[in-house]
Amino acid sequence: MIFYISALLIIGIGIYALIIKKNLIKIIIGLDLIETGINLLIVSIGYVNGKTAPIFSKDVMNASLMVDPVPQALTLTSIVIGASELALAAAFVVLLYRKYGTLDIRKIRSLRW
Amino acid sequence: MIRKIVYGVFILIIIAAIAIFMSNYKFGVDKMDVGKYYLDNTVPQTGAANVVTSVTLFYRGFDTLGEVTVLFTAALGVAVLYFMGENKRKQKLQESNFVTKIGTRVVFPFILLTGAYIFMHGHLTPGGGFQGGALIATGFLLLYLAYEETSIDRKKFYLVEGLGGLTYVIIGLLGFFMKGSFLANVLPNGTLFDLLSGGIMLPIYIGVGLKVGSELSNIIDDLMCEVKCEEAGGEE
Amino acid sequence: MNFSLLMILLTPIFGGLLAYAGSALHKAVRNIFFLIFLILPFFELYQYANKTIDNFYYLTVLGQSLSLGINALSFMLSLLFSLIFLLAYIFLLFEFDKSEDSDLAILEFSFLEGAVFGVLFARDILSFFIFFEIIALIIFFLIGKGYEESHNAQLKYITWALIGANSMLAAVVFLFFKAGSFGYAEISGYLSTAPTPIVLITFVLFVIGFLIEASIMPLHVWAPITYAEAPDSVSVLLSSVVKKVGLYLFTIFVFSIFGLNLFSKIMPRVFEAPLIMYVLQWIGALTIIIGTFVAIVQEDAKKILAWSSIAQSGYILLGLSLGTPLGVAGGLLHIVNHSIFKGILFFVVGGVIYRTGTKNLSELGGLIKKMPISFISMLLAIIATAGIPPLNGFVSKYLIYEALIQNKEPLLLTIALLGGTGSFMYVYRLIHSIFLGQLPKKYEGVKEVPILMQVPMLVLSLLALLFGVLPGIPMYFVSKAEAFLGFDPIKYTLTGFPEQPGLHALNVPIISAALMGGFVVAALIFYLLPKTRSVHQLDNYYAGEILTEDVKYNYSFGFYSFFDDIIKPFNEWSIDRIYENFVGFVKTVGDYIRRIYTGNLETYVSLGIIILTIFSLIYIIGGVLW
Amino acid sequence: MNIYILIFSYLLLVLTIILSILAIHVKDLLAAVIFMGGGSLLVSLVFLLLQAPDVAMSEAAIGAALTMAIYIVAVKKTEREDNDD
Repeated sequence: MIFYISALLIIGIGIYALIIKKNLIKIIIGLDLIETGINLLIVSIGYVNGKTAPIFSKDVMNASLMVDPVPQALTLTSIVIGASELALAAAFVVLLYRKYGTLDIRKIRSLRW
Repeated sequence: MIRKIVYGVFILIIIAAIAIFMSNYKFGVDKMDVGKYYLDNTVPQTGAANVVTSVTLFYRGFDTLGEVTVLFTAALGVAVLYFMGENKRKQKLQESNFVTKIGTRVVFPFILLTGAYIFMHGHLTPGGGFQGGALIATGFLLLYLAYEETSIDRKKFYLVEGLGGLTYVIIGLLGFFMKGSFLANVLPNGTLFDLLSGGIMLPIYIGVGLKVGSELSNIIDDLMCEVKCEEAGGEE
Repeated sequence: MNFSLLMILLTPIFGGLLAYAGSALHKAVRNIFFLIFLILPFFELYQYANKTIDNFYYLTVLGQSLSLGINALSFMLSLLFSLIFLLAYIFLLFEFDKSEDSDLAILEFSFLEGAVFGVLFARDILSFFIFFEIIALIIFFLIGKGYEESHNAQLKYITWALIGANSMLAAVVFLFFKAGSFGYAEISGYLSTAPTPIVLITFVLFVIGFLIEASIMPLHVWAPITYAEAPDSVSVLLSSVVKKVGLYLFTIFVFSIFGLNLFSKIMPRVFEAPLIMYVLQWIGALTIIIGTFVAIVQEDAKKILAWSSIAQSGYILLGLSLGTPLGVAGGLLHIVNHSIFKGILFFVVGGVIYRTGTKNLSELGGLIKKMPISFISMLLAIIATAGIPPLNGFVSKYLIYEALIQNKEPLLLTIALLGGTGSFMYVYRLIHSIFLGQLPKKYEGVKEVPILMQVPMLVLSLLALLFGVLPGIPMYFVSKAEAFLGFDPIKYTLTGFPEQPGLHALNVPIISAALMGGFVVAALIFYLLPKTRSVHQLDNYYAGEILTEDVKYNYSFGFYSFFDDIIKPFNEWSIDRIYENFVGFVKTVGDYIRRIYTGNLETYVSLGIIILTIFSLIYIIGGVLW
Repeated sequence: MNIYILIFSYLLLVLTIILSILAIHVKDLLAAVIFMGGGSLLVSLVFLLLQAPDVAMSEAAIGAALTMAIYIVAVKKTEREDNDD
């Protein structure tokens, strides 16, 4: 249960950073926190009390003793995609800084069209 | 301040909604549905010991191809973004100390080796192409941090990356032509716990590992190059 | 050797890819590669003559097998389109000669041909839709390589293509969920028992999509600018292939899938046709008259052709929607004939532009001595366009007129005949302004187009002449297609039509011979009786002044200004204006909506969060309530 | 789940949350980034305790190491102080 609660808390902190913070890097950190929280949530959904990792070995050959592999596989994808999204965001931030000389989103107002 | 409180309430509402939703799924209780099928059938169908790998690569291989594509697009995006802007500002990175330099020399080959080990044993032990590739990229990151003058040969990295991606697609197409569906298993499953088992997973993960490693290294190179990429940026 | 339909479809695509790869080696390698792959479809199609195949399954989607098939109609059209693609490709090689992206153009070209085959062979509503959209997309890319305004044209085209696509997609999805299958046969079976509103709505949705591609009147707005600004070889494809694909689908859907019987069952008959077909007849007639009259006052060579093309597709629509064996035969024959003669016109105009660099009629003139072969081709083509024997346009228009007489529709007949006269006016303006009159000084050095570029014009001109004198050749295919559509094919002979109900006997060679005889007599009188003297164009005087070469003395701007004055009040009413007003309205509304976007990142994030909060609240409250 | 492991994971989660709060609170962006990386590393340990070694490995290699490197580079290339509010 604590896993759920802390995952939700992490998500909440992330959303808070996303809205309240004015600094672009803080905003990206907020995004990253949301992603981490969601990954934690998904993996903890798949957890089953008293079962082991879904990897067969010479000791563990019984499939009924394993936790759910599907959330883990999904989270694997999610982490990689999160990292690539982050790299892209970081590149944007650096470019914005080059152009405007600031990280404060209140001063970067060219999103209007 | 009022703003913060209002948004705090909003966040609480959102989290409460997720929490109410989650209350349907008790923690630690077995709620497997598809998972059961994968657990029961992984060994006979794929011959891989790591069920997570078999799910990512065998049952949901098409997904992973998409994931690789996303990664590729992100690397491309970073490269494009960097070479679009003018690289005027030069900023010297701090000179690293002696211990880092020597330590990097010692550790770097082992990092590469470990990375390769991880992605080659993806179907047997925890890990796989993404993790191994990331580890390899970390090795290059270390190299960058330790040695000011490091600059990877982008052409070769692009080649490796392309070959890795091509492996994936070609194996998929082989499945399409030989078995009638994209990414069908065309290789024998082998015996469990052997390195050469798991059908197409081993070659795919080797391809993915190489691809991810070179891609993330490229991203790092893009991000690190302020001083160094004058020549790389010049050819653009 | 046995070629499957899928292989025919893939042949040009493979060829294009190979050619694209070959372009790395040498341009000649690329050209020859692709040429081979453009000729191959003829051989592959050969074995499908006189065959009807309905279910060649190639893919499974949503548990449904998608199938390809071929019938007499699609066989005829795929043969014709293969020929036009081949010729347009030869032309394209010259047109994109200097262009950087000719390799890419060839690749797009190959995909276009594959997609056209796909539409012709499709036997289910999903495949046809997908291939149709591929056509639209590739045409969109190809247009952009054209003249200065082409990007504007691109936008207009894609907007309209998307309107058509969405309307068709709605019908496809709706029918799929109702009938549970994509196949033409199953859809047809479902429709025969479906409630009337469903039949009407899906029919209108489909027909909007087809008629946009065929540029029929209220939906033609994209056509003039697109035809005029696209590269010349693409204009040929637009007018001779893509438009005909739209009309092919119209034919298939009206006669084979929905079926005239179904319409007669659910709606009253007017003038021996179901009400909706009668409406379509009037739409076709309006297209004829407006297209023709607007074409007359154009100043741009390709715009004349564009409007003429719109008018001629009005004839096809009129003939097809008559729904009688005679009318359908006329419509189908006109599809073939129009593809041929409009192809010549676009090729010739393209060649003139290739040599002179302008498509503005007032800058051209007197090229007859410089480009004699282009002149002869265009002469044949305009005779065909005006519907005069012995060229092919005459036969199909004759059939449509006779069908109108048979249905006793004097008003529509008058319009069709008026359109015929009008078309003579604009084609005469075209040939006069380009080839006759005084040669501007800057075009002294203009040469005839290269021999390979003459091939497309000459081949099509010969076909136009052949099909005009011996209408039995195209009628062979047309009557088979008609039989496939469920009509009693009209009787025909190699040289014309025997006397039969509703159709008077016609023997084109005799008419042609009489006409030729008349010409010969006139020529004899002209050359033999009074001794005529050939004088130079400038050996003349004009308002008391001696003419010099640098003064332009024949007028080619405002050629039909008297006529322009007559129709000017009607031009004010143009449909474009309605659309423009609508666009202005949408822009105003959008401008207001835009105010939400303040340009501040916080606003966007808070918008997202607020929406998320609203959804969460709905979820929580909903959970409490239920 | 073993009671010691459970307590350990509680500890890890509480630490993670504290690190996350610190990460968004501190003014020094470099420090924030390092807190963030530490949080990711702890989360990867939690994944390990949740019997997800694959995910743990990914999170450690990609989420903690690479992401942090990207952050550090971004901070290095822009500015280090978060001087708003």
